[in-house]
Amino acid sequence: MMLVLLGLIVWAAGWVLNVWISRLPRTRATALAVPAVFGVTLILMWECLVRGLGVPSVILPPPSAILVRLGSSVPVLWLDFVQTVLKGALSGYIIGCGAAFVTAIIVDRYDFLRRGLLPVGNFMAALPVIGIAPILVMWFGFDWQSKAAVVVVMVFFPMLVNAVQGLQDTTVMQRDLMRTYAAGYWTTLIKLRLPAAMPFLFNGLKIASTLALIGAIVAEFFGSPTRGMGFRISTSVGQLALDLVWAEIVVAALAGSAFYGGIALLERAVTFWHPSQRK
Amino acid sequence: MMRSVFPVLAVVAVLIAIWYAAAVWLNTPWALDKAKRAEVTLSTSDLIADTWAQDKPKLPAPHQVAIEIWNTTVEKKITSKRSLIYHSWITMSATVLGFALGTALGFALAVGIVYNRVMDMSVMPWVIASQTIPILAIAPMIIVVLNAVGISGLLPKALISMYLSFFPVVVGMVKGLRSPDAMQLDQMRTWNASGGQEFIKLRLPASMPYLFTSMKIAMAASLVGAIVGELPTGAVAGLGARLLAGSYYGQTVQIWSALLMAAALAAVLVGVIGAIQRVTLKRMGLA
Amino acid sequence: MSEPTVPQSQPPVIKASNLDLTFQTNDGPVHALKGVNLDIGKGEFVSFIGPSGCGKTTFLRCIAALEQPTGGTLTVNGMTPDDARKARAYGYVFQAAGLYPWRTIGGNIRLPLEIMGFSKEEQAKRVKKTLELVDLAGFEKKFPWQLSGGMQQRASIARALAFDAEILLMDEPFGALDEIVRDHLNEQLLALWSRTGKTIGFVTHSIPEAVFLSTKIVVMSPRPGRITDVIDSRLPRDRTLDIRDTQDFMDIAHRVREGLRAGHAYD
Amino acid sequence: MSEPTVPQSQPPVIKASNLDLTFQTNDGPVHALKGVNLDIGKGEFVSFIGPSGCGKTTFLRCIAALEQPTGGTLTVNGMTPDDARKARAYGYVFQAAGLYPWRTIGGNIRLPLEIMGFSKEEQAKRVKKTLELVDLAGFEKKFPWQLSGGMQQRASIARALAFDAEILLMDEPFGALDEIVRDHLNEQLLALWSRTGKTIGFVTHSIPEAVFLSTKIVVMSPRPGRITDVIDSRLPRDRTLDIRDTQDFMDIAHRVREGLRAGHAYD
Amino acid sequence: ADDMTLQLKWVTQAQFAGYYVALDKGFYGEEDLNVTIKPGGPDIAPTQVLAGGGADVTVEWMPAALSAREKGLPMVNIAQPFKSSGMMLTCRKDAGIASTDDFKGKTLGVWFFGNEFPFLSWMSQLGIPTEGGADGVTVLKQGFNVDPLLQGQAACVSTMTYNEYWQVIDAGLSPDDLVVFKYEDQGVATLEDGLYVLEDKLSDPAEVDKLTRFVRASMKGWKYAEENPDEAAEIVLDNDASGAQTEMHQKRMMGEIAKLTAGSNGSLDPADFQRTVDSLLAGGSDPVITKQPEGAWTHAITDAALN
Ligand SMILES: Nc1ncnc2c1ncn2[C@@H]1O[C@H](COP(=O)(O)OP(=O)(O)OP(=O)(O)O)[C@@H](O)[C@H]1O
Ligand SMILES: Nc1ncnc2c1ncn2[C@@H]1O[C@H](COP(=O)(O)OP(=O)(O)OP(=O)(O)O)[C@@H](O)[C@H]1O
Ligand SMILES: Cc1ncc(C[n+]2csc(CCO)c2C)c(N)n1
Ligand SMILES: [Mg+2]
Ligand SMILES: [Mg+2]
Repeated sequence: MMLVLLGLIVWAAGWVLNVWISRLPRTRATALAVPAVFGVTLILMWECLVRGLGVPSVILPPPSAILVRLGSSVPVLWLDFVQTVLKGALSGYIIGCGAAFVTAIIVDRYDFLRRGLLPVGNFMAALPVIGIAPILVMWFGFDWQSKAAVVVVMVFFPMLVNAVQGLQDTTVMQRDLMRTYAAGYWTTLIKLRLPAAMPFLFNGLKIASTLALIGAIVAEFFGSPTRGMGFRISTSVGQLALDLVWAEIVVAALAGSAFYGGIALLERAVTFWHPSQRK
Repeated sequence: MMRSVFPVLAVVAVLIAIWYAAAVWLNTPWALDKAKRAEVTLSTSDLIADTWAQDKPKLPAPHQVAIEIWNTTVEKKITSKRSLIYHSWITMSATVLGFALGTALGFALAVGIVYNRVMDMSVMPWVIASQTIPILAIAPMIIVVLNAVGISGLLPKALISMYLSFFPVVVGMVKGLRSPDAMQLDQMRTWNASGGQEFIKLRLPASMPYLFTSMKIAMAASLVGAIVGELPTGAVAGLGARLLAGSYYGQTVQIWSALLMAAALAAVLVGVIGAIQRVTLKRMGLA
Repeated sequence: MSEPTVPQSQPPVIKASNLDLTFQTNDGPVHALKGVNLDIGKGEFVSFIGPSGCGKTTFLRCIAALEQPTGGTLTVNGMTPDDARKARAYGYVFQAAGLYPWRTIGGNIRLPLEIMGFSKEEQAKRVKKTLELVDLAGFEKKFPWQLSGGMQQRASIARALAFDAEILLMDEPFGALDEIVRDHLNEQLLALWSRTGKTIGFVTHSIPEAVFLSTKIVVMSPRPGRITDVIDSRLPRDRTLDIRDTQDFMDIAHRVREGLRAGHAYD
Repeated sequence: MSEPTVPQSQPPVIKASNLDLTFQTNDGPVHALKGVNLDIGKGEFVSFIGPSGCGKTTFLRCIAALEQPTGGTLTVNGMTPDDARKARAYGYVFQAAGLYPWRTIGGNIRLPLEIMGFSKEEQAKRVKKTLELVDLAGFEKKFPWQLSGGMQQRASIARALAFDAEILLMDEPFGALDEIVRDHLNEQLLALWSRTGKTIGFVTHSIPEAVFLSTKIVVMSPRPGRITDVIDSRLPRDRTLDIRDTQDFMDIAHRVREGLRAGHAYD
Repeated sequence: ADDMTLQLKWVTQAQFAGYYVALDKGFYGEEDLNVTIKPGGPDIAPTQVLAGGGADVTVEWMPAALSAREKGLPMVNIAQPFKSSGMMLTCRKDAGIASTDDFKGKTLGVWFFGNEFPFLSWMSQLGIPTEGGADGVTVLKQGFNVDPLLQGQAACVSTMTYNEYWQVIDAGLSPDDLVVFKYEDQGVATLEDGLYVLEDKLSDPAEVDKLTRFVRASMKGWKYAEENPDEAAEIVLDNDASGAQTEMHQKRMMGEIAKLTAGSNGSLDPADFQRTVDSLLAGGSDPVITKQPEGAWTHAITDAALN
């Protein structure tokens, strides 16, 4: 009971600390400190509540146990990371986004395709992964190729829709300007439409980055070699090794956030000119 | 109307043609394998006919799926456990409940982020991180934990739907509630409007286009959540259960019909939001 | 023409003494207003003119308590601008029409009335009246995008008039209009002003417009924004467009132009 | 002042006969131009003035082959506008600056040069030269959003000048600028024009601007857009701002104003 | 009536016919019990559900239960309706498999999620490493079905005598094309489908009484199902909410299940228990359990129920 109380106190303290920090002038440090304090508060509260309420560790382990496991299982976690993130998610992400981008350029060129393909595309995007994953595992085998295929399917449509929208995000005036220079299709594409599409492309890339990781992990539930984050998670649940399960989830969340953050940084560098990136 | 329908039909026709061709391609090895073991040789037309009529094909032909869907929708009483409509209904109820909860949560968080500086600075990175956690991995744990505190039935599934659907709503609504420009906010100040008035009369209506767009995404996500949630609840009933059972018994035709049904359900639900969007925005003069 | 003084009998409605405003930005402070002194009497029509970025908008915003001065004092009706704002002393017309696209023209004009808690009948009455005032009767049910730019601008003026604020602040309200429409609206604004006796602060880039409308023209110089000249107009209060061909008009216009040119550095 | 005729010796650069343009929109056709006849000679400075929506922009766009007339004929240098466009005969300045935000000022001016295949050194030379021409030397490395509106507008003019097109089409290029900057740019534009002998088509809402700049002023009336008056200016080609105080200037301005008022419906 | 929840190990099928029969025929009702049966599935760990309090009793395989017990979850076997194991490894002859000696260098499909223990201890007894390579076997995490065998992605897959094996046959392979290795025949059989509860329940007389009545009714159900297999299969079909099961398959499954439950009156044979434990302890370098479990089973319930 004491621990439960302590958890609530930690929560309140974290909040008060954050209120104080947020009143300080906005700098890089405060912008990072506030979410960090928030996260630490959440974790401390989790620790206190799990211990205080006596939740069995086969249901929900305390963060400290997860941390210990994280430290002791580095080789396994690394093996899984390579299998799932580097081989499955990343290759699928690159292929899927690349294919979507090329498709977008073709679709954008032919209005007929745009009107025909996009509604159908929206329909296909609604096909649930859990249904597609077993099929793709059946088609592409057990190893990372099928995971990459699932990722390709998952990221393709969000990326396509964003890319098509982005390629059209030029004003009449910008296009007319190109016409007065008698610029051809490719010149217009390279000098005007691609740069103008960047904010949308990055939007698509960001959405796709979280989808890619989830897709690769989920696909492993439907057949895999004896490594990979999805494999480890499902196997460990069966073995009640919940600390390992959570260690994998932490790795997934870290990898996903890093992936997302990396793309956000790249976005900042490439679309520095966009109003949303200026301050 | 024709302008938009014809391209869609053309694309669908091409897709179906590709589908048939792919069915031949993918199902040929098994047909040949079978023929070899039966020690017969197949003519090309026999081979093609076989690839479009296998019991458990790698890829069922479109008409096989169509017939299965017909048999499990029109031909069955909708209360029957073998009716896809019955299963769609079960999935839909979890989807809609989860969607409602997710929209409410996303909305509340967005309001918090827009009006509270601490939340603005702290919540968003964690919301993004939450979405990088593979839901299928924690869904069973969520179900068990909720079970342990005595919650079962529709709600656990709906909570998983909520987990997936609140994200697009937060992102969209934060954008939407912040979409009034400085001038519009200043106007409110010159009229000495209260915080509540500013919200009701300015921020909320200004966010409507964003709200509907994110609700459409949220609805699709919610459906995925409901299907995921059906697996660790014993896959008792619903489209997820059909997918799983199909998978378990290698019934590809059943998998594909459940898949298409799920996509159709998503299309209908998203369409409903689209209709509400059109009516609302029209009445607001925004369409 | 000597520096004007407000008659002793009537205390100024707006009084700025030694007003300073510095914005803190990430590439250093921007000194937007420096040592601004100005008295505006009741019922005056004051135009602000000056090169882009000299602080005209900033000064208007200070009056309306949308900006907090960093030095000096500013009183409105003897109180702080913020108290005046809470007492709903201002009608503010922004540079762009800024109508809410989801409300009809009538709904837009009704908006401040709703916020200020007028009764339903009173709201309807006022909406009708102000719509007539700006020649928009019959357009109540239309949405903003169904109207031309000029009509939208008039609707936004109607919105600022509807609740009968004592002080009307207008930031380049006619900037986007063509000359003919602009002339027409200028005449209407003058008519309204002489009928209601409101105090008006008016920002413009157009010298003829400033001269045509004002009883007092404030010329400002760029950063740090200072007042370089205050011209009291001898033109009669009742004016028609023809007045622009008089020598008096041209003299004032010339003085304004000279004042402007002096302070001008090409951007 | 009689209807002007271009001297026989020199064929017109731009020749419109009986030009018609109807837009098909979903609430019926919009008749934007109707029976427009106009000859523009080489080296002329032609201003277009008229109420909002009368078709000024549309006419300029027809010349630049950005719009396809639905009737009549239009030739530029004896060819179709589209051939002239492909021969890169036009520099077009749009109403808004429309600089590409991902390119620096220098990069924006370099854009047409890149497209037209100028050599690297030539590009650098021309960028430098045109930047000086519009008083923006030193801003080459800045991005558009780091400049004021007036500076952006000047950069966009520089961009249209960089590749030395024979015909310059400008659609309200100074609409967003304050009077002083505007005067300054007007003078510079005149200087450029007399130095280069370019043919210029210029849309404006400002009567003094039109009169000050042009050798020919085209007054248009609203829909269906027609030319109601073509005024050949007797003012000397070399002008300073003082010319605005002359009687000739005022007479022309008056004639333009009357022409405008005639066609105007207040919207 | 007393409420009770039973968590199954897998989806509704004839494997659990006894419980559905007891429910449907009112055997639970006769014992004054109100039983809820929760089907399982690929994502449900019955051990975890038990730990979370989502069920009173669960159907589980003994290796998983003993492993959980070592992890600190005190599961106790209270009854063992299944006498023998239905696990086997089904291989294609054309993949070059004739005996266990041919496994080396091949790819084998295995179920995980707590079902991998019997396989792992078998391999370690054969001395075959499971990390791939020429001397070992490559292990696939097998999905829900027998596709890898049909598609030629694996030389062997795990099957149950009563279920997956028939899916292979239904897909068109004949028994002549196949070689099967039953775990029973290999001497590595472990006990399947026992009834497990948490230890603390057994110290409460009221709970013990409830469990006694439950086991009695369940065993009655099992015996009824053995004697009336077709009717039992029908009952299972009636209880399958997914509507995906077929009558033919369930009837055949019931026939096979009856072979496995025959010979058990519900009470655990300590010799079977010891054989399972030995097999798990023998797991080479990485045994499933590391020490002889204590108190992992009790006869208290079956003794009371069956006498
Ligand atoms: N919120 C702000 N933060 C920082 N600087 C500001 C802010 N608002 C205005 N400024 C700066 O203060 C100065 C005065 O701006 P202000 O808008 O008052 O000019 P203005 O006279 O209205 O110009 P314009 O005619 O272009 O509207 C400008 O240099 C501007 O860049
Ligand atoms: N693409 C288009 N489709 C339909 N109607 C158009 C289109 N472009 C212009 N119009 C219509 O044609 C008419 C003339 O337009 P135009 O832009 O040429 O006017 P303008 O004289 O340039 O007006 P402004 O001074 O406001 O710029 C207007 O009524 C306008 O609504
Ligand atoms: C992911 C997955 N895990 C385990 C099994 C196997 N399994 C668990 S219970 C049971 C009994 C009867 O079918 C079987 C075979 C599977 N098929 N899929
Ligand atoms: Mg301003
Ligand atoms: Mg125009």
